[in-house]
Amino acid sequence: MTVMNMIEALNDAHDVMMGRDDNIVVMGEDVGYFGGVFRVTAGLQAKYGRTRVFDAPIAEGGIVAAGIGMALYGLKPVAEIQFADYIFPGFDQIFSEAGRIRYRTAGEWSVPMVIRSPYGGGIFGGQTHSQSPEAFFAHMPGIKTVIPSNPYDAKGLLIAAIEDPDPVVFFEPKRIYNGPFDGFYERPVTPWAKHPQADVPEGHYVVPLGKAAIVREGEAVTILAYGTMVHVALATAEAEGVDAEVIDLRTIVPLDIVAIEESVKKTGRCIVLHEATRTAGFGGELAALVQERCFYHLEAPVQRVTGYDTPYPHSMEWTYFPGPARLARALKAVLED
Amino acid sequence: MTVMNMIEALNDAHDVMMGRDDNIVVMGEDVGYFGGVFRVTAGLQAKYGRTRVFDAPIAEGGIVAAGIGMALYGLKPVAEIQFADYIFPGFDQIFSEAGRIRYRTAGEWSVPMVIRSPYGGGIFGGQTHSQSPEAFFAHMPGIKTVIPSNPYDAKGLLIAAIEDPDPVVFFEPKRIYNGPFDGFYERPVTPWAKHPQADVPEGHYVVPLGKAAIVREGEAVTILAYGTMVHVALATAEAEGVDAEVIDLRTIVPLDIVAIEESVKKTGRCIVLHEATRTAGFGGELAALVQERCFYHLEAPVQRVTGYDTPYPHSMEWTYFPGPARLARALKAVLED
Amino acid sequence: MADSIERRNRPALSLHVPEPDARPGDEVDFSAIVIPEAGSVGRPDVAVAAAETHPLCFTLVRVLDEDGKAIGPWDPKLDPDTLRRILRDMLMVRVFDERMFRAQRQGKTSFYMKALGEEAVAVAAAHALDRDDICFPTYRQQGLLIARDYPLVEMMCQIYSNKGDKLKGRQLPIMYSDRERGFFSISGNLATQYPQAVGWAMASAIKGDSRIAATWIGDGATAEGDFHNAVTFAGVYRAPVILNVVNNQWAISSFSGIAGAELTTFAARAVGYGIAGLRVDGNDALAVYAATRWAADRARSNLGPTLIELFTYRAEGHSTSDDPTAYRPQGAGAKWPLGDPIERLKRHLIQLGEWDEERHGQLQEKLSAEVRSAQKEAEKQGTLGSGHFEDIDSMFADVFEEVPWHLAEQREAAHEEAKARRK
Amino acid sequence: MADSIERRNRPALSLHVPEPDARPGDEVDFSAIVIPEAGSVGRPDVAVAAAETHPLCFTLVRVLDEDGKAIGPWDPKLDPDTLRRILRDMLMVRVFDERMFRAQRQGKTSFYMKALGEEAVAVAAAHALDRDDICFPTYRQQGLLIARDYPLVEMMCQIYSNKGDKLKGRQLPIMYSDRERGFFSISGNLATQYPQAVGWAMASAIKGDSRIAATWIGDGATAEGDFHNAVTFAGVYRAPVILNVVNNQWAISSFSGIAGAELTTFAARAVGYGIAGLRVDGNDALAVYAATRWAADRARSNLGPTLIELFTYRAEGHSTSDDPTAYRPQGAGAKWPLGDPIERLKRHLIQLGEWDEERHGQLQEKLSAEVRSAQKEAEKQGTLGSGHFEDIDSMFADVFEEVPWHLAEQREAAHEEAKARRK
Ligand SMILES: Cc1ncc(C[n+]2csc(CCOP(=O)(O)OP(=O)(O)O)c2C)c(N)n1
Ligand SMILES: Cc1ncc(C[n+]2csc(CCOP(=O)(O)OP(=O)(O)O)c2C)c(N)n1
Ligand SMILES: [Mg+2]
Ligand SMILES: [Mg+2]
Repeated sequence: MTVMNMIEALNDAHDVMMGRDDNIVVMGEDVGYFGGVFRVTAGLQAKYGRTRVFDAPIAEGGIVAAGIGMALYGLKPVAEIQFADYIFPGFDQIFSEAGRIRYRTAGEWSVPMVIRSPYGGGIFGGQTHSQSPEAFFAHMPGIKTVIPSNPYDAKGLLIAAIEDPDPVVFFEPKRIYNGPFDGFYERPVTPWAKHPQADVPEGHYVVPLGKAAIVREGEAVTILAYGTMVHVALATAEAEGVDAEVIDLRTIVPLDIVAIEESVKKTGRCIVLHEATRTAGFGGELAALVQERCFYHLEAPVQRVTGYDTPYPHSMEWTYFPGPARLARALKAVLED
Repeated sequence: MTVMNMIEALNDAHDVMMGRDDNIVVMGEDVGYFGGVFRVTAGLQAKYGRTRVFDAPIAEGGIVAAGIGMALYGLKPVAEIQFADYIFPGFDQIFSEAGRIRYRTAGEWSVPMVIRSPYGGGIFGGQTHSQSPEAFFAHMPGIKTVIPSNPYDAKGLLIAAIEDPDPVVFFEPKRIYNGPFDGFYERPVTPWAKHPQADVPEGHYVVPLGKAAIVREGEAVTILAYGTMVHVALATAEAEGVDAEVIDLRTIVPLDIVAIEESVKKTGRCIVLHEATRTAGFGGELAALVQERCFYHLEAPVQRVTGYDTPYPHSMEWTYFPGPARLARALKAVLED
Repeated sequence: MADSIERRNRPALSLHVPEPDARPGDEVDFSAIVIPEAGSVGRPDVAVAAAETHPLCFTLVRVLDEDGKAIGPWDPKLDPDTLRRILRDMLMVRVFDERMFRAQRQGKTSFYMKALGEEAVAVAAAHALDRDDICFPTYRQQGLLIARDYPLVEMMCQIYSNKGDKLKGRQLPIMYSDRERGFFSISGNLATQYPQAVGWAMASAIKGDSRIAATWIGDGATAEGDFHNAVTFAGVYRAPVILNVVNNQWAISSFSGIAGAELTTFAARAVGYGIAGLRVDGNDALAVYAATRWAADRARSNLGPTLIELFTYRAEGHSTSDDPTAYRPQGAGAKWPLGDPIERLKRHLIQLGEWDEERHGQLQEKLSAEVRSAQKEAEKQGTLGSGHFEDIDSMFADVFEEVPWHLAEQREAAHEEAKARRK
Repeated sequence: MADSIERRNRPALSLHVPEPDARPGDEVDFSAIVIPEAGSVGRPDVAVAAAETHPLCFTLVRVLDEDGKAIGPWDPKLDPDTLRRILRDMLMVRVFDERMFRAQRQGKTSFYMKALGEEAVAVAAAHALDRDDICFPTYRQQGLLIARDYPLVEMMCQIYSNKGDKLKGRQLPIMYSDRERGFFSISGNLATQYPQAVGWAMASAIKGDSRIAATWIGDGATAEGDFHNAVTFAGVYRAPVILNVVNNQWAISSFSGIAGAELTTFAARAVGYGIAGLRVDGNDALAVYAATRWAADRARSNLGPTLIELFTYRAEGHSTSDDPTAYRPQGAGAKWPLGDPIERLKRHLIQLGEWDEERHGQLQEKLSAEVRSAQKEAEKQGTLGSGHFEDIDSMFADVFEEVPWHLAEQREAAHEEAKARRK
């Protein structure tokens, strides 16, 4: 066990897997000599060489497409998109190609590839360094989407993603790279060091895709969250003294529907929490599933607590961010109902 | 009044508006001399000249971006994307640019532009001529999304879209270009001629964006649909002898929430019907909204009837397509519940 | 700031919209096309600096002259058996296309695309490549499969989306895939294969392999961002890939001017990316073979990518959904000055004394018979019109390697829906 | 098929990954850079065929020599006042950048980007364009705003996202927008502005206007598909647009080799699209002015687009978030052989007898004073650190022209959340 922040844990996952499998190559903007703008790939080029870890041209479409070609050859590319806000030039290659090649070739070819990208707000990054586009990817057949919330999961999930036979989009909440963030932005920042999930085993281990984690048990209401929002949910439940069960989904496709159903059938109330914009966000899917499958157990409508349907405004970050104040109001509503 | 099919009605909408406003320009692949692969722009180049109606290179990203530039200048570009399946190279320009320019410039600039695209299945077009990607666009702040279901609406909505000050994505269900299709594929195809909504007024009229139409009144259950699925809903209600209220949403953003709420509060039951893949589809948003706003009126969970979460398989079109059989089963379920 | 006054003396701007020389009703006129003499273009050593090839981006590499003689430095000097095999494969493509086109018209499938007049592009390239080099083609390189002996019945079953379709009815007709023959699955989305091929080639280089990749794209599709991504990555990493641009001068209804061919060539794109480039008579099988072989040797020697423009002409409609007389003069294809690739190679073989009209007639007969019997065979397994591929479990397979719960539930529902229907 | 045996005699392939000449710890070495004599490159008439400009894509248009003399056909022969104005604007950019960089370090804002060493690129271009030509810039062309007299206070309020910010705190610092001065809103998404500028220029041509568009992109961002879309559309429709590539040789940590500059130039891209191209000493204000004016005259005369590569060097970090010593040798900027654009123009003016050290010192003083007082003024309206722009209604405005019900509901909820917080 070593204490790691999320960046170190992700870096370690690369290192562990590259040491085990020569077919893993890492590419992306600034990931080579420099080690990535968030340092996730630091040291990998020096250790594994320039033909396994290299800078890519600033062309996200090209990065994804080249990765697909490498995967078709038999390599396991792990591509970094510098910010999730910049993944869209690669959208067509992910949606129309990576997600469909196994199907359209009846299994003759497949695309085992990981597309990593720092994601989410909370760092005053403005409109184009703050977005949470997971819903787009959740709507793509053939694509798995993963969003870790702590160093232990980050390493275990990234290893699982690298070992997965299908294309995986792996979003890393950049606000919690260096420490858990619970949305109480006026409080001093806390490092991972003090956090139990920062104890990261050395070497290889897996956190399976498609398994959620119940990070807080409770009877009064179920809060479904992922990424940074898991910490917001935990802190708000404490602050409000609500007996909430908090589920960290970890993977949104495939979803751990069993964990969700069991919890909501127990609590009878549910809140879906995400940072992404509301309309047609993944919260809609979750709310729809919960009412489809737990309708007769629900004592109140499923509430969505989300970002607003506007671009992410630079200076008004804390008014925009779905933090404890927003969640607290929803908790009150769903419990009073 | 003239009887028109949907192609003629859309062509007429272009003609009426181009005659009134010199600033309207039409561009897209094959839209010029040839008049479009579905003939929607037929005759326009001959009438309005080559600098107002012209072929574009096969670069959907370039088409959208050039359109944005034209709109910034003060023109009103109406761009055709040949198939909705091919809109993705333009995704970034729609999402990151068209949808945000008014906001990021605090209104200094705006992008009045229409992006039209034939959409949906039912024509044996295989994986890449059949998709319904509306949910992606519904998730984009600053973008309006319209899907007509008949010639009268098609003309009135396209005129409204062209007159709208903001970017509008306009999806045209290609299966109903030449006649309404109710999903009973073994029955002879019917032309628009016999359909009341094929009586299209000459000249200028508007069907406002954001207003749904109640196309069938009923007490037992509300069916929310748009595009081709409106006809499937109507035919299935008849075939099953269900007293269903069928709402044609027409615009999915902005949504006519009042019409939806009123209806569901009356019927107490709701089915959401779309052709698109299920997970994180727009049906999730609709189900979430309905249970949020009508929870205490609901007597059964909101059911989603959709395409499956697979690519659109060429030969198994009728097994894939969410037709009367699938809707009938959902009706039974929601009414028995 | 520059004085704004003088601007007023400028002419008003106007938009240039490219138009082809002839539209329906006009006389076809190819006189503007410059055709250098066969054999007149030099052949640089495969090891030259990329820049030294750039003059070849503005001419045409040609080997076969009007009388069917092979001349000049690009003559690949192929033995008669290889020449006959190339002729046979091109002819097979034509016979097969003709037959399948008719099958579509008979309602046996939904869609078909011919390669009429462009058969040399794929067939000659296939013979110049090594058998285990990989191809990332478009829908118009069926010649690669023919040349690599893909069974006609397999092709037809895919076209029919029938029970024998290896792709389980999932793909539009002609969107073949055959890993065994290094033929990557065709995508309906134009240009996507181009940067994928570069990625495959990069992987081959990363692993110290010696196989190279070849990819094809149409003139129209070069406008896609994926074209730029492909050539950028190929140039930066000097990937062992052959980037073919099949310039048949038409997209669907729009001509190559709309893709940027009015004032330059597609081969000239090579200059701006610092890679080798060649412009080739695409209807001259020997020129196509020689250029492909030059590029393959260069790539295999770790000297990087070559962009090859294959100058040809789409002699018929874009697809079964298209009627070219709506936007270009009737019979334009027949007047194409670079002629018919099959006729030209045939003339060459005859001129060598290695072929004659009689044998040609017999070959044609034989190939037609092969195609007819393959068709009978294929149709035993059904057609899209009657007896297409239908299997609910298969519809949900291969989205992921394993079927997750949500697809399993949907599969279950689909089965129940089918039961309900049968009642 | 070609015989596979011989393949085995080939060397194993290997991937080429471009590396810069020097990394931290190495000596900076610019000796490989070829610098033609000032005045040595010919100036074609603006009306020449695009192809005639292509030799100019492989050299450098330069006007100012080592002693500050202006020589050769590209000398724009500007009057001393204009020269002094250009000098003043470049100096203002530098002083302003220095000040704002410090403001970020003091926590007054979240982010800043300098143009150190590249000031001529934007400033000289602004003076060569007409006042009503439109600019689609990147974040490194603040010189356009300075040259077009955008108030410093406005710039600073945007940088501070404060109450005076015209953009209402919505944009990252330096993502300015000023329609009045023809400066289009900067996007965080690289390259998107490039094809938009072409669309704007196409519109100007469609309407018979005489205004042209100019756009800028960095060397790194040329790899984006949007670059290809822009140049394709510009070439096909011969749009009246100037396509500037600012080659400062670095993206963030990756050098221009990763963008494809190892074996060719960015100007050479013009060849493959059939448009005019020029390669220019970007640190020579007179060369930048002359090239921009040449391209502007050509575009305004309806002769189509010009691609201009401005060869320069990013003398400092990419942004306040970047430390270049992590990936390139310390002080590389100072050694750049094409020198400092401000020093070079200053030397020229002095050599003309139109300037001297004393006046230069006074100017510097005056500009610093202007910037300082503007900063005081701006900070009265707050900074991001204290007193940033905050207005709930504004947060929901301008998503659409009118606020639809769902945003109105969210606005209402935001107000209530704010109330709840205050308690
Ligand atoms: C991304 C995308 N855009 C548009 C289309 C529709 N489309 C199919 S083929 C075609 C023309 C392609 O022309 P070209 O690239 O010259 O190839 P050719 O058919 O001549 O071989 C078009 C526009 C598509 N399949 N994919
Ligand atoms: C689409 C996109 N991808 C990546 C980024 C992140 N990014 C911002 S600036 C930059 C480097 C740009 O380099 P260059 O184009 O040379 O411009 P310069 O900064 O040198 O002026 C990168 C990679 C981005 N902003 N947008
Ligand atoms: Mg073509
Ligand atoms: Mg740069």
